[in-house]
Amino acid sequence: MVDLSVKIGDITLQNPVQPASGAFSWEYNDVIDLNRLGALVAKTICREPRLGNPTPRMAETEAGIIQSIGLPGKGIDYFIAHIVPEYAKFTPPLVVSVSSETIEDFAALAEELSVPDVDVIEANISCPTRNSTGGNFAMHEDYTRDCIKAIRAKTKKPLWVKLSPNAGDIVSIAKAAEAAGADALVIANTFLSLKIRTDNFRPALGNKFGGLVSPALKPIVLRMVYQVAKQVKIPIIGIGGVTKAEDVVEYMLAGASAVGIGYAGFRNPTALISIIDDLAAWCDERGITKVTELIGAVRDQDMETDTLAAASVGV
Amino acid sequence: MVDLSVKIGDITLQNPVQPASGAFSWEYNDVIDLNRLGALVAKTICREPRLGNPTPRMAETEAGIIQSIGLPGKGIDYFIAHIVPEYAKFTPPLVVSVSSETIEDFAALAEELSVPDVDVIEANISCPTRNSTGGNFAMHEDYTRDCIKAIRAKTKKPLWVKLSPNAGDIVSIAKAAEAAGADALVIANTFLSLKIRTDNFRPALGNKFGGLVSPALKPIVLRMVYQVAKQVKIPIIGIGGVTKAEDVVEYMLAGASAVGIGYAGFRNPTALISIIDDLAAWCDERGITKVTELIGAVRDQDMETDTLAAASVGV
Amino acid sequence: MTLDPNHNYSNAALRIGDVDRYPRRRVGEFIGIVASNAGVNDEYRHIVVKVHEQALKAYAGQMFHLLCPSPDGAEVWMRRPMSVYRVDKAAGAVEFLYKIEGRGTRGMGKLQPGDEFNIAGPLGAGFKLEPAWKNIVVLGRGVGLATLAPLSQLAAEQGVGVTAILSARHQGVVMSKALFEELGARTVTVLDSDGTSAVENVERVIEELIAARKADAFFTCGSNRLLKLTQRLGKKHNIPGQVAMEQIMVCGFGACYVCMRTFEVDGKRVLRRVCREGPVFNMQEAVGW
Amino acid sequence: MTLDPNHNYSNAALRIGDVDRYPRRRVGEFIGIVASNAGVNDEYRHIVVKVHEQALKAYAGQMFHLLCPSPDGAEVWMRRPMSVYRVDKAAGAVEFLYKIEGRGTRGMGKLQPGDEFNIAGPLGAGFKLEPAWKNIVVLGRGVGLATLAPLSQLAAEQGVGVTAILSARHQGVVMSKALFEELGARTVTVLDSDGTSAVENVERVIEELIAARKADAFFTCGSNRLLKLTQRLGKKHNIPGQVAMEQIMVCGFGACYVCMRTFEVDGKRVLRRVCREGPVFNMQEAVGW
Ligand SMILES: Cc1cc2nc3c(=O)[nH]c(=O)nc-3n(C[C@H](O)[C@H](O)[C@H](O)COP(=O)(O)OP(=O)(O)OC[C@H]3O[C@@H](n4cnc5c(N)ncnc54)[C@H](O)[C@@H]3O)c2cc1C
Ligand SMILES: Cc1cc2nc3c(=O)[nH]c(=O)nc-3n(C[C@H](O)[C@H](O)[C@H](O)COP(=O)(O)OP(=O)(O)OC[C@H]3O[C@@H](n4cnc5c(N)ncnc54)[C@H](O)[C@@H]3O)c2cc1C
Ligand SMILES: Cc1cc2nc3c(=O)[nH]c(=O)nc-3n(C[C@H](O)[C@H](O)[C@H](O)COP(=O)(O)O)c2cc1C
Ligand SMILES: Cc1cc2nc3c(=O)[nH]c(=O)nc-3n(C[C@H](O)[C@H](O)[C@H](O)COP(=O)(O)O)c2cc1C
Ligand code: FES
Ligand code: FES
Repeated sequence: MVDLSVKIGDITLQNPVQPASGAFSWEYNDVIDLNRLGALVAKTICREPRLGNPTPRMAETEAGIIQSIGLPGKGIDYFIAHIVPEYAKFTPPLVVSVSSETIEDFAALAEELSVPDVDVIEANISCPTRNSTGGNFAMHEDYTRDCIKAIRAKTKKPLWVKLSPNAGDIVSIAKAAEAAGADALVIANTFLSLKIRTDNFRPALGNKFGGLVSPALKPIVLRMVYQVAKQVKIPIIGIGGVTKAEDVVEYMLAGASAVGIGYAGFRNPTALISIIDDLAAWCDERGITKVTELIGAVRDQDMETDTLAAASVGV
Repeated sequence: MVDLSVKIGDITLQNPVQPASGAFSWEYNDVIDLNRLGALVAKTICREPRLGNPTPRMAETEAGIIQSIGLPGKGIDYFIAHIVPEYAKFTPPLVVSVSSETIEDFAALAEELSVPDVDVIEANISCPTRNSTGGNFAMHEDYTRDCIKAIRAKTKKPLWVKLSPNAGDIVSIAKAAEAAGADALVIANTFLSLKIRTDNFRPALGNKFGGLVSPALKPIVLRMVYQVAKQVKIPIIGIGGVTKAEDVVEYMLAGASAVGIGYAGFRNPTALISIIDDLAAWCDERGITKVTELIGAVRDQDMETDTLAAASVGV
Repeated sequence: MTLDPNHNYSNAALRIGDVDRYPRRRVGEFIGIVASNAGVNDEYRHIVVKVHEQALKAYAGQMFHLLCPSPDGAEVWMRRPMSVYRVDKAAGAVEFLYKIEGRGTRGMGKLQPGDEFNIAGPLGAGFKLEPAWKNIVVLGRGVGLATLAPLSQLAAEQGVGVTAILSARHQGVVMSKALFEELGARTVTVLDSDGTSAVENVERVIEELIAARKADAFFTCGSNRLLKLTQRLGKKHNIPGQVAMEQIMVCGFGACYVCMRTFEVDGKRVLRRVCREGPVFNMQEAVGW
Repeated sequence: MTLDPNHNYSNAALRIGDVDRYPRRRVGEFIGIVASNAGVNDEYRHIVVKVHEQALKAYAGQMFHLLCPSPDGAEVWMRRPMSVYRVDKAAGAVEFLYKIEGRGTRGMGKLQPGDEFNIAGPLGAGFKLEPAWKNIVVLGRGVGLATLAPLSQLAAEQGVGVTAILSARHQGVVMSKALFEELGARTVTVLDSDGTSAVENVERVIEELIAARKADAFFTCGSNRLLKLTQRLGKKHNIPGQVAMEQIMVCGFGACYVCMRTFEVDGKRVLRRVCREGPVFNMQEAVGW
């Protein structure tokens, strides 16, 4: 039986499968055994209570959904007092995602959230629909560096940084986060999108813009994970379009140490459990004894191709 | 019967539906009546003959295809001598897409291509798989400005600029292209992607990276078109995931004056014709007499929503 | 043609007879088997799905989240919420009454007896009957009646009298009349076609029921107009009520905050999750839609 | 269950009997009707599709690009190329012989008589018989035989003698033997199971045919080993040949440059499009795969 455990810095996950922030809550315990997950990841929390964005908050598109929730929540005090204890009833490490519009507040929030039952702080610097003028530090290398540096100074908890797929040069941003003290990178959040209804000419979402979620996006995010993995030393958690065990393998081959799952758990509430089981079976069938063997194991140095070798250069 | 004609600068298209560069050739004439299209758009041409990338050049993914062709072609001399005359047999304007790795050569190519039978120069500054070190000027505002300025200085033909969806801040790049003298913007090229085969751990494409093509991407590109349309005065051609007449409408509502189609024409070789017919019928049913009425007609100022109004700010 | 499973997705759903390895479960993902799926009238269909016993815990007002098969070879991306119409414990089946609206329900309409159908639930907080209520009034329209129907079952079990006011466009689409009557409810049909569904007439019917002490509580679903009416009459006569609400959903069990509706509680407006705090809410708090 | 059309896509495909508004057409998008679709042996299936008369122009070695229905409710994104196996002008049908490999062909396998099937073609340059050739040798393996089979029809029409060497794993999967013989070809079956498919034995068979002046040209498809062998023997005896090649395709008619294979022409390596310059190529120029 394969050893599925992976290490993200000092934290050991019993397996590389965790939920994605915002697509999960302790209420999932109604459906699956949360103690089987690699980690528990709470919905992004902000300082003040927030209602979130106007409805409708989800619309289907041709090949996926767009959603714009707007980080609703009851604020940090309620979160620490009432929600952290709900998660503390389970054994996997608790990752707490946090967001703010100013660097100072971001760091202060991280500090306040560094309570014993919280195992990891995930800095969500990439919510695409939070606010058009702030909160999305991951679009810029400098903002990312400054923000992560400030947070790092205020907490000793392992610090994961969630990046944005909407950034043009994710490698530089990833390196900035690493240099500023991130312990791991979470790649990536959702793609900023728009749907316009042709029946009434209006945006389909109450917030106008939303994040696109679709298995179709996996090849883009996978490319980002691959590029970043070649340039940083800290572990990567790949998020985007994981719907089956082979997708976990694909992300790990590209260089991820673990994956996060959102959409698949909506479509199949038991998906996270079956993906863990399927991953173990996949490894066992191939004689892979430690899942960590897959990390970065893509064979990209000896491409096989059946046309002219130096083809891209010209005749 | 609706008037489907649109103007892109000084060029009038009989309708807003044109093929996307690289997904079309005069050989399509075997299948459909090319004289019905809004424009003819040739495959991107480079100075020297190029073989293109190693095979396989296409792989299916969960929700679309990735492809990496590598701009094969017989070079500019052959193109002007033999391919332009093939296109000249048809009535719609001919858009010639061009690419180079240096700004000087780009401008020189544009000049050489400014022959009578060519109606528009499309500067493809955004091919994601051309070369990792050059040719993809559209990732940067400055490169875009310098490149388009140089081309503008060398040709009086209408100049369209094809942008990259991989750029982080497409609005700035669009404005740079406009300021440098572009007559229209083509938004956008394909998303840089990767697929790794879990059976042999190898990249699925001979070139490793490829461009993702999928109807799933429409919401992302549509968002870009919408954002750019609010900030520039020149017309926009929207490209990405158009597969039906309603998609043309959606792009036009967001601010595009026309659309380009790639994938849909692969799936249904007669799609461009039926989309033109369906678009006319769609307008006729709604009493829209000029398709230009749709351009930028999104109703985004009076959102209707059934939850708390100022919800995103908090309770 | 029966579709193969879509191997892009993975699940640990329970099939009939499976041992549940997670007995603390309150909500399940189930792969049921369609027993029948037939048209009820011009617009509505009725599906019976045999399913793992865990699913039979569903009660009136709760819902399932249905993974509708594709009607056309393109994916249906999200589940569709449906109220449980009836739980047939003897047959080990849950039943839904549904209207074909779009792609999801169109795919559902294609299911044949013997086909698999993946459903998740039971979800949400359903109707609650208080011991003090001896006679209730149920008012519904359209598919809203699918949500209200099992209430008559619940009421029958608890010896509560039911008057069901069934509103419809015309006689051809009146629904659930038989089911209500079978379970001992008195039904009143009001139609657009003969004008009886007009608010004034329905108000008159209700006032008569109130006068006759047949209205200890109101239950409604599927019509904003009926909600407003019963809110007004409830306030006037101090009669409590419950309303089942709808909203677009993603997760169905409280994680995503997509399914919000506005409520007014003690003069303050709040948002609540239709899938978790609802779909059944205190009628007087609902703001409507 | 017959799937509805996927309304995300639009087409102006021709149905049987439609007036073609674009008579200059050489390639069509057609919506045919499946007449039959049945297993031939353990591995292969045979489908007959009634189709618009424009599609009946297809000849040996040409292909169609098939929009396979989804087998599982997720989209099948690209068409699948298939050689035309037979054109039945009298019945107004084109036929394909196919092997179920993956999702596309699996979906194709689910088509029922009466179902619609969207096919585009005929595409590419097929086999050409030169007037000087009186006797040809056809060598194929697996689905390659589907490509070669219509050649026997062509040869029969032009009074050319055919020897078909059919290579297979075992007797159970020998294909098209009946079709070849029906059209007057002599067949030689070589099998892995009894060792007769070994290169040395096939070489011996061919050398005998050459000696008997029964080999004016070679035609092959579906086996790199048979290609190499006939290239070698062709070079040795100065016998021309044609090979049908495969490659992953997107457009199918020359626009996308996805379907490239390498050829050696006058000592220089060049790339050619399998869908346009091919799928049938001069055997001596093919580099193999
Ligand atoms: C708690 C609850 C109980 C319901 N019970 C029933 C029932 O018993 N019988 C019945 O016929 N219908 C019921 N509905 C409505 C049913 O969910 C919609 O008719 C169905 O989702 C439409 O899906 P579609 O794909 O056919 O239509 P489409 O119009 O194509 O759906 C498009 C999108 O909108 C969403 N959507 C559309 N209408 C609704 C809606 N009213 N509520 C939530 N999402 C919606 C769908 O999820 C989908 O994402 C219920 C809804 C809720 C919230
Ligand atoms: C000119 C030509 C003629 C052919 N004639 C026949 C025939 O008569 N009968 C027959 O059974 N098969 C034939 N093939 C092979 C057939 O196209 C593949 O078996 C089929 O595409 C596999 O699709 P799938 O979805 O079932 O398999 P998958 O393995 O799921 O296909 C995955 C992807 O690879 C592509 N692909 C896989 N194998 C091939 C291949 N060999 N050639 C091109 N694309 C491929 C598919 O298009 C798809 O994108 C022919 C191929 C070519 C190029
Ligand atoms: C309904 C919904 C809510 C989300 N909320 C959050 C959030 O609060 N914080 C965050 O970092 N990401 C959030 N995300 C993004 C997910 O964490 C994840 O990055 C995204 O869904 C892509 O993964 P997937 O393809 O597996 O769904 C949300 C996504 C969805 C669909
Ligand atoms: C096979 C293929 C080849 C392409 N070649 C080019 C090219 O040469 N130049 C270019 O600007 N874009 C090229 N593209 C991108 C298309 O023009 C277009 O931007 C993209 O396909 C998105 O549109 P779609 O969603 O309609 O396919 C190519 C796309 C495909 C699929
Ligand atoms: S649907 Fe997710 S919280 Fe209600
Ligand atoms: S498949 Fe497009 S050129 Fe051959």
